[in-house]
Amino acid sequence: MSAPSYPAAGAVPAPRVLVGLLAEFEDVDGVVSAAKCVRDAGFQRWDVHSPFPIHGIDRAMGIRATVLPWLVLGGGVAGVSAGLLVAWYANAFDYPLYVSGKPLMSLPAFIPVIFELGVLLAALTAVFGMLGLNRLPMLHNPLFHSERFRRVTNDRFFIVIEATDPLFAEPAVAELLLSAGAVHVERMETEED
Amino acid sequence: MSNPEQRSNFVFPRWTNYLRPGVVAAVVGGMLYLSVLFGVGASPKTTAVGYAPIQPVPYSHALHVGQLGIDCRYCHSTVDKAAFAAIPPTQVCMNCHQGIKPDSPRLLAVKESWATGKPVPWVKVHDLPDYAYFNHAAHVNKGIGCVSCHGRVDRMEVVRQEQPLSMSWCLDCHRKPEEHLRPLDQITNMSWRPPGNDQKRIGLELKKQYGIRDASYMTACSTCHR
Amino acid sequence: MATVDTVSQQVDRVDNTTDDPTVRAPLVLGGKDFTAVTETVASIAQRKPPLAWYIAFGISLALLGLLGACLAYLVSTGVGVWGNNQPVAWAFDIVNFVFWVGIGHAGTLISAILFLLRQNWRTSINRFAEAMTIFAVVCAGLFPAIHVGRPWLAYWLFPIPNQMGMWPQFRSPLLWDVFAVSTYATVSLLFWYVGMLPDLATLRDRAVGKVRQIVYGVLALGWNGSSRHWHRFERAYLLLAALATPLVLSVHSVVSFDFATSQVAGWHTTLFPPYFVAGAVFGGFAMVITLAVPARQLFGLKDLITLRHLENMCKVLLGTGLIVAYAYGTELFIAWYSGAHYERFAFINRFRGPMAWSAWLMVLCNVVAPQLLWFKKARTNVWVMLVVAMFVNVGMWFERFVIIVTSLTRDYLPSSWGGYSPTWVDLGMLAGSFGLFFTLFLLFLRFGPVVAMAEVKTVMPQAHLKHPTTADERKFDYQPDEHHHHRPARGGHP
Amino acid sequence: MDKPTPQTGKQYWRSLEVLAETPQVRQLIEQEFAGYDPAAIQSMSRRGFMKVMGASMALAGLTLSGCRRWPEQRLAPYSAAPSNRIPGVPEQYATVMDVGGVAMGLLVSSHDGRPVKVEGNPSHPFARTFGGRLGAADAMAQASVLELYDPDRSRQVVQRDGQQSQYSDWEKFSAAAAAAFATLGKAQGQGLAILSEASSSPSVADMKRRLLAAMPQAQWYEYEPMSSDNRRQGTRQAAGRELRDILHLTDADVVVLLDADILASHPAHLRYAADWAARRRQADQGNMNRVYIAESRFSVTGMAADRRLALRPARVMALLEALAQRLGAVGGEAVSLSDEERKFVDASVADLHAAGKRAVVAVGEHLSPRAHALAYAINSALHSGAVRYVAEPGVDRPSHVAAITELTRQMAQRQVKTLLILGGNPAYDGPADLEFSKALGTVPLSIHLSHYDNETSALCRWHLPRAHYLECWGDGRAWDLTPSVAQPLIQPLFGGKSVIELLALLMGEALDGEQIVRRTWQSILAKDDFEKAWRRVLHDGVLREAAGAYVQPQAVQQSPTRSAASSLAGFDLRFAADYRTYDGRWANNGWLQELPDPLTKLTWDNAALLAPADAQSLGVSQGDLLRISVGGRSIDIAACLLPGQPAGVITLPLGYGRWASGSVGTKVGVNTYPLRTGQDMHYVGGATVKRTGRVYPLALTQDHHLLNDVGKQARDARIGSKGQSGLIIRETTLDQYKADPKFAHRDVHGGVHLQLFEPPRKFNDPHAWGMAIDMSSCIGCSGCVVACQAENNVPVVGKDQVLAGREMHWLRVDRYFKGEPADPAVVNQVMLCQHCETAPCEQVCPVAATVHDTEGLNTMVYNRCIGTRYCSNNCPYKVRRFNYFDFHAKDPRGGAKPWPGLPDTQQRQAIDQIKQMVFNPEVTVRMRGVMEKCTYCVQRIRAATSERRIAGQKLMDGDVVTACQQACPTQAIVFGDLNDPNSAVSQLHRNQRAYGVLEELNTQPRTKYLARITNPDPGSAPAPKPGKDHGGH
Repeated sequence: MSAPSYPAAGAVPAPRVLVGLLAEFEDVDGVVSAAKCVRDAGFQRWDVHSPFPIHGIDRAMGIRATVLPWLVLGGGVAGVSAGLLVAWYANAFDYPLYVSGKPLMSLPAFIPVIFELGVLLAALTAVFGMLGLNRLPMLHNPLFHSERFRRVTNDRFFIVIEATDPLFAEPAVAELLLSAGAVHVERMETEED
Repeated sequence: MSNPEQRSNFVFPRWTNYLRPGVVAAVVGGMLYLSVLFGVGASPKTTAVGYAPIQPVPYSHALHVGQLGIDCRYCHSTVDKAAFAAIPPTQVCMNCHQGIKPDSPRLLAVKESWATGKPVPWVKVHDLPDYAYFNHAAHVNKGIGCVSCHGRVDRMEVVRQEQPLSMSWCLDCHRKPEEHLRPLDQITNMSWRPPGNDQKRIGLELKKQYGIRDASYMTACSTCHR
Repeated sequence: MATVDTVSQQVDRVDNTTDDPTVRAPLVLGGKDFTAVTETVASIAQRKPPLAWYIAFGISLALLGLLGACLAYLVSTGVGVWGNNQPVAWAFDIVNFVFWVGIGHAGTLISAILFLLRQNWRTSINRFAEAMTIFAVVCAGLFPAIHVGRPWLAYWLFPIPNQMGMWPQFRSPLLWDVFAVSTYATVSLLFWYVGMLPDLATLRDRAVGKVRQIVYGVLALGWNGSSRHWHRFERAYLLLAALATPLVLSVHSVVSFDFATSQVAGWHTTLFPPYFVAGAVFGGFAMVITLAVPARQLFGLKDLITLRHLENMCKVLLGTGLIVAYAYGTELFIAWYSGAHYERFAFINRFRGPMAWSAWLMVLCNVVAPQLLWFKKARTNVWVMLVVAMFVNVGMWFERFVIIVTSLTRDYLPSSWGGYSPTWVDLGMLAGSFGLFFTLFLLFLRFGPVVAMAEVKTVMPQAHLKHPTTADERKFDYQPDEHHHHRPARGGHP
Repeated sequence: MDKPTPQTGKQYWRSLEVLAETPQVRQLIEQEFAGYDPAAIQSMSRRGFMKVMGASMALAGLTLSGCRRWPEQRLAPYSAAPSNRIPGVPEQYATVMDVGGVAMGLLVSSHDGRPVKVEGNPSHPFARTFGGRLGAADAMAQASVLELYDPDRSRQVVQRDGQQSQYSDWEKFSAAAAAAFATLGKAQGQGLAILSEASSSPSVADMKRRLLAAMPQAQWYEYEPMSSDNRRQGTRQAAGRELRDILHLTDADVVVLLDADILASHPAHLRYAADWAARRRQADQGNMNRVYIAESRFSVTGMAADRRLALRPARVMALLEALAQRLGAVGGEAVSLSDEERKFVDASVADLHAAGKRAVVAVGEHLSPRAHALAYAINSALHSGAVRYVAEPGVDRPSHVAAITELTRQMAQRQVKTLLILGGNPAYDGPADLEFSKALGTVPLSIHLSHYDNETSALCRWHLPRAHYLECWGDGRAWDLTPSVAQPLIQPLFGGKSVIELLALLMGEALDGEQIVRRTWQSILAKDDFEKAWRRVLHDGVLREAAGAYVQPQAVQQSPTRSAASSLAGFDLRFAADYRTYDGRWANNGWLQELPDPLTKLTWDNAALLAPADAQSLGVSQGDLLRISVGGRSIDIAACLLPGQPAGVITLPLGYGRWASGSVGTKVGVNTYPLRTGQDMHYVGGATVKRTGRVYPLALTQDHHLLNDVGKQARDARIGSKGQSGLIIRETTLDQYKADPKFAHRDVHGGVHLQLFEPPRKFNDPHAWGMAIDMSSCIGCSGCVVACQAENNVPVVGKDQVLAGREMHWLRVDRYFKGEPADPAVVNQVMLCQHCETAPCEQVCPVAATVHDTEGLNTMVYNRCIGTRYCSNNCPYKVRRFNYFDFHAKDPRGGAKPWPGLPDTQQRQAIDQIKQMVFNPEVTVRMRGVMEKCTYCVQRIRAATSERRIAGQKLMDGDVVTACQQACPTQAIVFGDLNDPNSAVSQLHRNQRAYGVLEELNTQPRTKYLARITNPDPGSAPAPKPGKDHGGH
């Protein structure tokens, strides 16, 4: 790639407010080492974007483990208790009917339903928990203004440092990214609001 | 391949992000709304209670029962003998009305029936499904008063359905008959109140006295369905 | 950057079906880089499909129409339009149900269990299999709903408060089915969709035309490849896999309870749960092969769904086939060993009674045919494996037919022994269910990401650090079937 | 011919208070029934009709309407209430039905004026069960109520002229008839002939006397295709006068029968079955009777006999001659007998001698006069106390065959100007050689009174609708001439007239049915206080003291035996009345058409019953269409293989193949009358049989003949070998029973039941309902099947559905052949819901539509059922029945049609309104898509218990009687409360013969079966069972 330079992104109809700087990298090694630099520089509000999960990026960025598993556990427990409760209430408490001379509370026979409900609620929690924590769906994102950023779902890797980061200072950050091996850096801007 | 340069670059406008709470609210609220709508709309409390069709004869229970104090069994004579509480034959009306207000226009349909022998086409108000077998005699002889199911007929100008007559409504009483039992001499008394309003105690006594069986017998399917 | 054409030209004939454990066989051929993978897969959804697709879709739609007609006739006239009778109160309806549920197992199994077992070769085929699962479960769900005499009251199967004060009867295996199958359908759908998110984003970013951009845009939920997102995404996916694994095992076990917990000789066998699960995987993989082989041909996916993938599936097919064969044997042994007259007769009648032909057909398809796959030549020949897979598909349908119908025709009192023969409606609905399945599947092929691009990329060498520097990186830079770290990865770098 | 479709006119009447038939009340109640909108009825609008039904509460239970607000219903109370009728409370009336000249005593229950259930009259000597409080009725009598509401019954007077036919009415007819009979009257009745079906009615006899008095030249003939004239002739030979024999089987230790189907086909079969069973039930006291039978077909009595010999008709006669000689009743040259014949004779003679007075010999009604003469001689020689005789009435008349022969001759010679046919259907069932139909066409004025516009009506100038016996006044005499009165339970639905009413009309007597009957009974009842006596007869339905007096004339010496060289060339054809359609008169009755034949289990058809050996030699298999020819006539009929059918004999059931029967019966089965000539009314020899190569589907409910070897082995293991126990059938001989009273509990498989839990309760609060079925006394007559169908609104499904295996009978009679096809034993096992305490069906229902109540009933809640059919799969007894279609709405002869509307409106709108009137309002009518099964007649349980509770009384044993128990002539079915240790059912459950079918599955059935005990003579008893049972382990 040619000498570092960061023109205001072209094709986008002139938005104004600076959101942050978007640096493009060509391969995994580049972006990971760059991420380490950014991490070590002490930035808070920044992120790495890639077509697939890069192994080791979590440590490189210093991402803490998610709380999701605990939510899922909660969902599972809720499901199991719901199953137990509904089966007991329906067949043993609210309208006890005599079936094949079996006890009104035939726990062994209720287990399949209990199990299934447990799995169901756990799975729902996993999915919607993940989306919620990721604040998805988010159809609008300033990143999408960038033409180059489209390759993030194909073959390119990006680091974004947001303007709201306390350490953010436009030229310095740009320098940092370029020196870290970015093949291209551009201003990420969006319209007034 | 298609390359980015030639493509119009579509980006969802910012406001789309603000739709999120709205969408969530719509989905959750929608489900709640539907369940409530169905729950209330389809319940017999809505569909059945209050059904008060216009009858061919403007017969006032309020007048005959409430004011004149005619006992239910004078007209519905088989209620304590048979499953079916008979609608009175025209004859019964004429027993009195040959003398009383014989020329009242409200009696036209009755007199016509008496003359021609055609029955008076009463409209059925309390109508159970065909597969539910209700026995008036079995209830009336075991301390269930008319008012428990038919409401204050003695105050009705036009008979209306007071109770949902749904299965769960039947079950409520079959599970806790003591809440409705009354002495046999008070069956047709519309305004009977348990002495000291202690229905529970009286109910339990009468339950024992009438030999009413336990809930599992009373709520067995074969009790009402055949 | 390679174009599709060049890719399809430069298909190299590297044989990646080696059995040498010391060699790390590549899972992606044709010297593909990330872009090439994206191109190959995504362009399927962008190009006009081949003529074959239109023909197949036409046939499927016709069959779907037939299904609709049969349904209307059935509901307005009564289930008597089927061949069911006394004593055979269940026949094609439940046979089809169990058959389709079985098919619906391979998908989640490949996605979940192989994922947990770090079987990276799954990445090329799991999307396929998951889609297959969803559509198979749709077909399966149809039959329990309409096999009842009064389908308009089928909602009584769910515990909904009502004016009757009545509840479902939780001891009934049929009710377990309702919960198991609906849970399974939901979880599989979520699993499928979540896995598709990044690929939908890829399609979004390559979409031409507003409509596609908006549709894919909405479906992708604004996915932007953030590593923080990836972190939670992977965790969620792992959890789903962990949940789906016991689920997939439970579902067919529960289906088998319909029979295992019953009174009917030939049904109430404690062996059923594992036997049914193995059978389901068996039939499921057969269906995956049946679908994958033509698809990779049609859409130029030979480099992603490689011969190694197919061979692996054949191995699974053979393995599960052997389990099924063992189960058949065990059934017979137990029946004899029980010494119970009715038990023995059920199985004697199965193989020597009036309907023995179906039992022997089952054995031919499910036990004999798969033995071909002992030979590597057969495992690496798409035509052979296709034929074997077809046999297994047929065989698995007949397995359910044998279990359900033959056992019912002759049970306890000889006075009520009977026979069974299907009506045109039975056959129409069986064919129609295939119409439903293939219509959905072809639509997916046409518009969806048929291969999990993001996941494929993760198993490409380029996805891994060349020089993990720190211990934690090495720890986290997990490379599945990588045997020697510092071997220079293949595949192009500019 | 063209059959006019009945025009719709005013046809529904509400039944009258029977004793208040004044025109005024009639009118009032007619209007009452018409409901608020007579127009709706006039136009037969369905809604209109439903409103009326709503009014009379008659159709409670019709359809399983959902939770919608169903259509507005109107209540139409009486204008003036008839005395002592409570709406919704059924009433019972005693009456009689006359079949072939013998009256059956009946008790009919009526719901709001609709007779819905026919039962036997307990106080009638020929309907009562022995020592029981119940009255039995056979399948035909019980099904007769369906005929009452048969929409195909003729509704108009029809006038025909050649091919022209037009609707007329009674006014036009009486005008025409008045003219004709006026001229006839002047001519002393010259040229008038009357052909009547056999009738036991005193009133008919009285009207006949009056008519012949007025027109002495008129000819009165009687014809029945099933006649007992041979007995009349035979007893005249044997005793100098015509006699009826009345068996007293309770007094008989040994009964030897020759082709005598006394338990099912004989006019007195109900009484005979009851008395026979009384002696079978004494097995536990070791005091059983022993029954020998030699027969030329396989009959119900044959199934019940202890020793049976299947012979050609000629050999039956030879056997009888031999028997008579050995008992010294007749001399003559010795008859040559085969080995088995001799063995049979030796054994029976030994037993007869031993039993002496307590023995009896009976021969079939159809056997030759000599056979009857010999029987009389033998019984006299034995001084049998088990047979008594009464004088045969109507001795002046010629035999039926002679009568119709003579009549046909006169018609052919144009001597008959006016022919009046009272009932019957001679154009269909007349002797084939007479060509009655041809002759009938030549009669200038022919009048046919008949329930249906049938084959004979089509050839007459006038067809007159006949009133059903439940619609009109009448009377009749039982087998022993006990007189009864028949009273109407409902106004004629279609304006029909009874025989006596028609005769009155023709003779210009202005009398209605009631007046005629009362006039007749003036001479029968005590003159003083006639009204009181009359009311008693109406109430009891019978006048017992007026039974025929017993006579015992001296036996006349019989001419010695002459050995008749009977040729064995070709096949013998044996004509027999069908067990369902009789002589064809019930052909349009769906209940009877679908009732499985007791022997073949064939429905909706008759077939050539063929011995398996003959079938093999002919190369014929089940369902092959045969061409059977004799005397230049031939028919094509399907072969049905029947084990136990005598070799060389083909039984041809009569009563099928009608061409003008109605929408149900027309073109069902094959007409076998064409092979039946006046000379050979019962059997004919020298028939040839050829295969046509075509195959005909036979709708059997039990497919035993189609078993492969695997199936046969398994079946034999389950039912056991001849005379021995199997897994599901337990039986043995009397001697072995005495030796091992606990035999029924040997080889019980899997006796150990490890329970995971204790049942939540004992299901005995406040009652514990249970049933016991005695396989020793069940004869397989299938009366219970029809009783159940009538009581529980069980639909008729049609041949196509029976072929598909979807018959709906809640109660079936499982008939198992044991041993060699040439000489099988038969066990009948009545199978119905066993009401298992741990019912397998319940746990698999996902919506709790079938659960237990506290009294042990396995309740089936139709309105909850969604129809998964899982319960049926899981029922080891396969007694559950599924409504694959809306069978009540489906035409039994056609396919099911899609119903565009809401499913639960189908029954209200698609079922013919007249058919709806037969529904029992106490039982829900099941719609499409729901499962159903035996409920132990829960409606009867509820009725009895609430009646007692309201009256504050305790429920007594016998208060609850299930429909099947009620109908069973042998009391093989007993129902009651197991809490009461003294109840009949408790005692039977304690009986050491009692066992539960498939109890090894731990279903804990509430229905127990009493192992079957047979009493064969030592010569024919099967060898004691070798130790362990095969099949199991």
